[in-house]
Amino acid sequence: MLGLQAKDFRLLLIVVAMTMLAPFILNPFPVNSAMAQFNAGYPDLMQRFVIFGIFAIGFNILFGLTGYLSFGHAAFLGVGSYAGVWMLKLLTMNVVPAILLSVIVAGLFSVIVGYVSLRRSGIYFSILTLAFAQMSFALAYSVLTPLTNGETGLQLSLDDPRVLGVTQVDGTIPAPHLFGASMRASYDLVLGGWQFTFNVGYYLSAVVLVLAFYLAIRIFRSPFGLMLRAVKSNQQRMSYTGLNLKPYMLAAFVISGMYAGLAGGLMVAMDPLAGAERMQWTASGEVVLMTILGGAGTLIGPVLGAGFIKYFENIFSKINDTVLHQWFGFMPDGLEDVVVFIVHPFIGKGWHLTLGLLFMLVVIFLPGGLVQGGQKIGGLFRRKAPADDSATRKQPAE
Amino acid sequence: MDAILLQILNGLDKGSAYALIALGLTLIFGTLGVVNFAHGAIFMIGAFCAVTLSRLLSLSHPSAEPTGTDFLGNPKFDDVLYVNEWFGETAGAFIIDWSVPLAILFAIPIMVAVGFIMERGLIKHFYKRPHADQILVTFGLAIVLQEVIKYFYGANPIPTPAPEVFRGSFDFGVLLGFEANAIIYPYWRMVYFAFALVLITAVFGFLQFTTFGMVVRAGMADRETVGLLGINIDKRFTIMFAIAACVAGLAGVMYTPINSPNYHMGMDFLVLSFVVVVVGGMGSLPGAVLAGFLLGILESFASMPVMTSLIPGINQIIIYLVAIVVLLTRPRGLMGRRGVMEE
Amino acid sequence: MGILEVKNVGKRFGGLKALDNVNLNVMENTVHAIIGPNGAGKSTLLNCLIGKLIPDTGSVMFDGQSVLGRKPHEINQMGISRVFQTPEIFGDLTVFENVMIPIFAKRDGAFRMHAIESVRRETDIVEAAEAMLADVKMLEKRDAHAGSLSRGDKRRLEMAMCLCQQPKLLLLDEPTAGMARADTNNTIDLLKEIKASRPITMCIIEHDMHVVFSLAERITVLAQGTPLVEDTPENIKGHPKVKEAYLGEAAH
Amino acid sequence: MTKSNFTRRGLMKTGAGAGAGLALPTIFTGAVWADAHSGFTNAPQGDSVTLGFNVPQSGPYADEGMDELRAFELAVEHLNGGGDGGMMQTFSSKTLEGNGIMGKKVNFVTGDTQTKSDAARASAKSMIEKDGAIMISGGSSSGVAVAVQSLCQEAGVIFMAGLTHSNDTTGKDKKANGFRHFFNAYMSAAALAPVLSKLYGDDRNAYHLTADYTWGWTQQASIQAATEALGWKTVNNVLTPLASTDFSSYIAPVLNSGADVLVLNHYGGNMVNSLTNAVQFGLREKQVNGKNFEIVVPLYSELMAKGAGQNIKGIVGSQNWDWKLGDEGTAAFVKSFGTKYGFPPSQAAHTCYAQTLLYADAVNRAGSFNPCAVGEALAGFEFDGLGNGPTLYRADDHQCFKDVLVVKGAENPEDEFHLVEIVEVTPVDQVTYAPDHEMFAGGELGACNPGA
Repeated sequence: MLGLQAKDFRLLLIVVAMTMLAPFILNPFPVNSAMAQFNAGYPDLMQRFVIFGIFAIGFNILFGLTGYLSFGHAAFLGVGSYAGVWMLKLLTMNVVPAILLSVIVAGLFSVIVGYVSLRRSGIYFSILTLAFAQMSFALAYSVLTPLTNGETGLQLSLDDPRVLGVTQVDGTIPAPHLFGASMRASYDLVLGGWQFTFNVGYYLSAVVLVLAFYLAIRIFRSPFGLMLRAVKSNQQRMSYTGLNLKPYMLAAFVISGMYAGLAGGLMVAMDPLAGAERMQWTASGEVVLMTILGGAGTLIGPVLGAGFIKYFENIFSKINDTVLHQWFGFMPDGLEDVVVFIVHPFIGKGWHLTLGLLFMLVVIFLPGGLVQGGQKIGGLFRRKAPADDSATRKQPAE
Repeated sequence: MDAILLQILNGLDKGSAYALIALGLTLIFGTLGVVNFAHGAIFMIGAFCAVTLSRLLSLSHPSAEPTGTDFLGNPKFDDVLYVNEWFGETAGAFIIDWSVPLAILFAIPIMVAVGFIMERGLIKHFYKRPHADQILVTFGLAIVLQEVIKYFYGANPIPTPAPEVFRGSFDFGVLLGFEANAIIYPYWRMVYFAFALVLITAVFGFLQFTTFGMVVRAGMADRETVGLLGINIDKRFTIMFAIAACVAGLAGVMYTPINSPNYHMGMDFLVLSFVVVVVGGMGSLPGAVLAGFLLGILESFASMPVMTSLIPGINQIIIYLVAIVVLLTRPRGLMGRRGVMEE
Repeated sequence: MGILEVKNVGKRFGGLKALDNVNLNVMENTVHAIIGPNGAGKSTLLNCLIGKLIPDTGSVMFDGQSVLGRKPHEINQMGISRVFQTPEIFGDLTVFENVMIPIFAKRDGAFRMHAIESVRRETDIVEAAEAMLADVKMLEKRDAHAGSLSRGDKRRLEMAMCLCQQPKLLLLDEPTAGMARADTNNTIDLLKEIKASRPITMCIIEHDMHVVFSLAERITVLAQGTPLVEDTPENIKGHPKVKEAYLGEAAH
Repeated sequence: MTKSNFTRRGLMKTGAGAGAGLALPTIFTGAVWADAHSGFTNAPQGDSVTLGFNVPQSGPYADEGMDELRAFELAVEHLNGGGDGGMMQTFSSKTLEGNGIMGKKVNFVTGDTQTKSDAARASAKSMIEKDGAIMISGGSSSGVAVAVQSLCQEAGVIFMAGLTHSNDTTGKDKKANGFRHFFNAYMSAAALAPVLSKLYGDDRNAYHLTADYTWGWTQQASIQAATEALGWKTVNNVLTPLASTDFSSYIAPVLNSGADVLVLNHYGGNMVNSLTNAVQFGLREKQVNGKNFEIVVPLYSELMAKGAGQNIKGIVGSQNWDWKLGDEGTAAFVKSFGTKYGFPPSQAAHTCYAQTLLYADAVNRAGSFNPCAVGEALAGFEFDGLGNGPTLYRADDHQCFKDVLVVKGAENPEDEFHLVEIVEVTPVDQVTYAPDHEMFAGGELGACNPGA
């Protein structure tokens, strides 16, 4: 189907189902229950899940296939964001031109960075990409402030010219839209104690994610993808087989940079502000972690990794002691305090600690990332139901 | 001229810090082939050894009689320091004043233990794993370490002054015939530079002149062969890791009077020290030291107003610019060896 | 008129003269061996042929075109394939994928952006790869990871990868180095088979006399960077100069 | 398609009983919502209202963020009738009676800004979209404040800025839904200038080190203008990268430049390090042009003073508020904060506490949670008893105008709470500027946005 093998098509269907039903999947708890804190089905976080998913998918095309570890990929996302915001400021609040320009600008920037950085391999390549990204960040924060609005981040203002749109509507800035459908528009569906939110911006991002994921599958299964895996495996044999590494690597780098730009463009389409921190090395490191955590070189892994990290950042950081006391309120007072005291360091301001511990646990116990964890669980079920013939997979899950 | 001399001096102590951290990092790279993202955190732990010691030395109990009222109007009790009680006021004050240098003695066993536990407990299991896994696990470890420190010491910087005698600055300019105040340099930074030189020399001497060092150097060059000789290289590498941790930790201890330590100082140095190591060339100890000082001095030059007015923002990007230029002209950094971490 | 013509090639490394005035002519559809004691300059010569080194003097012409200054992939695209001392294959890929890659390279050239098509739908490539695997009797291992093959199979796979490009010249760099006798004999048989099944030119750099005399039709003896003699195996066997050059190396 | 800007939550405070889960689906859309409920984002349902406190909990300003959080918790406690009522007793407006806001119990949610614009907006959005927060407050840096302020404008909720000192927050980036109680760079400079003149004379040469980002620039421009009006000369202004940890190469050339005053336009970790380095280089003991060399830090905070330790002795700067002020509002606040937490509050805590009360009071006076009504109640509001003396929330730019403190690092602090001492309280008239002052020009408030 769609030019995919059955296995890949099944994976695509899973992703489609996951993204389209996300408002249900991510809101498993009734609004007023104590566990509602763990609901993630609100527009902003759902958007973030898929946007960072796209970013990680793109990064994985470079890192997962070729093994070249770029430590400056956030620069492309940042550059794309700036381009997108400028488009929203100058042209129209329709998000299509903004997203397109984000992709193009990020692509061009990655041609430059890639052309230079790909002259080296291994850690030397990583440091070159890191250097470019850090320079972009430092300059965007300071010298390039007229272009980037520095510390605050580039944002819309009430006097943007907007050639193909309106500058302001009664003293407010118009919202980004897709041919009239506002990115912020949402439906709420209330089912008993549950509430599910369907947001236009999220569904736009989700459709883009599905397309990006489909494209990634095609790339993975294409001769081009095969060549990229060959680069990772043996560069010497590759050139003595008459293949020119450089254009292959550059193409992979640029495709992956354009994915980052796409993510950046979507980000500003959802929320029209581009901050310089988006390009800092920590942001580049984050996508590396997402990819490794999910499972580098696998198709679905990076998306899972992105969801994992964003979930902790947004959900765990918001749990405070008041919430804890609510949760454990049923316990006797003394015990309640003890439990709160024990849990306290890991939530709220301690969310970093939890994340760090989980990084270590995952990499120690699941060397193949979250995907391997999924396979292990899947394996348990298969043992019970041996009818499923796909259990014998030799390659790492793809 | 004096401005240039001044910036060379400034570059030296910045370079000392870079060189010391990079030295430990490259020892671990070179000997163990591990990308250690927790190295910055080790530097930070070293700095907090100094903080901890000064806290320990300042342990006190409240005075018997209230000496006034606190901000809420409640009776307030003075803190009576145990050191003062035990050693007398003068000696007590002296000990507290010298807490940073004393922390070196305090830090050595702690850092060795930290290095030993890290290597045996965690890093050891990742030698054969891909670099990606090493990055993930050491990054996770770095986060955990710094969050633990944040939990106990807060996020605010903690002032840890140098001993009284080393405060203030020395006027080099007068010595060299310039006018007064042209080239001033703080005493503690001189101490730091000298300390760095001693430490670097010690590490080099150790590797150069002891059999232990020879085996380790041979292991850096060709791990498998040395393994084949039946030498237990793993045990030596554990010790090497502990030494690397110690070097970074001591660099951190002595750094505290220069800038008040905080929990994320390790991350601030981490990326820079990676750049230093790579610019120096993977697997090359002299390269790391050279690149540390070189980048420190260039960074100082770039901060001169003349430079920033010439190229706005040059002080923001100089290190990365130099890294790019070096890596494009010298494929393996200044003194790197072929084949180390090129895949 | 040889397919590979090496004229007056010289190469120095600092004070060391690695190659000195080397002339060599490999005729089409022959197996030509280059032998010589350690340090005779065999590897340097090979590296000059495949673009890894550029000689200081002289010329290397292949099929009427100079190979000097060309990158390895360009030289391969001219029709020279290379077998390495230790088999160089794509260890992370399956055997089948290993064979497909050179076929792609042959069909599409050094670079082609075919990122959307599925590999499986490239029926001509798939068929050619299957045929080649059948040819070298590895079809049953098509889905195995190349890295997990035995050394002999790796060598066989590497040969297959070279052959499916239908090279005009196959360069073999000590193809049996470090092999057990049985493996060596297998390799010799394989090469003989290849030779018998199609018109092909081979140039073998080799240490092992047994291999050389089993396969070669012409032999060039290299010593201290210069060709000593070039002749048929029969004549080389008894040549006094060769014996002299190999004195003390009889053990090999 | 019916639209609603930003969804909300917390619908079924009533009847969320167990069996209801199987009831037939009902679909609420934004429009239905707006019709039924007065047409603004997150209109509180039932008997409670949710406020969102968005403070840095990780990163360099985490301690400051924690102090802000303490103040918020205290304010919520007081609003709900707990504790001793703090500054509610001294506040000139008497609408707050300890029964929540408009009779609704106050709940709050917290988030981590990480001192990054992106993360701060994500956190604020989650409070608005997921938790139904009607007001967002907090923040410890201007970049974050401006970013979150514009988000709140888009979303249609009120933003009560925490610690943000850049002129831009109520200057070119001001927003109708945003309000700032904290003072700004211009006010710092205006307050400091006369004191500097008195302490150091009018014939001085100043050397500026400035953090190379928007706040640093506005701070530097403000203080340069104010000191040059005194007759000071500006020798040089050197921009330092935000990521700098060691300022030695910027400090070392200062002495030889002919300057006799160093102005450090730095904040947080940058300030602690640059000041520590400056003292290390012995600048304070030097004589230049026959005068003692002096260092000025325009914006002070208790936590920075703590981080810099002994180095701040005698160094002059400005503050929005200090717990040692003698007025009864301050006394009441310090008492309740100190009793609860065991140490006096910081100025960041104070401004957050005051902002929460001001918001609650404005809602009560407006009789509505609608941001436009609240904004109207706050704009032009004059009040007293919140620690800074008589204060005006100016309608033109939503900036509070009040007295500004000039402080100095104490020579012999009696304890860690007395690191700074108040030198002077500069009256409000001296720090007031015209709304169209050139340093604040370029933006417009726009119309208030109720969302929905």
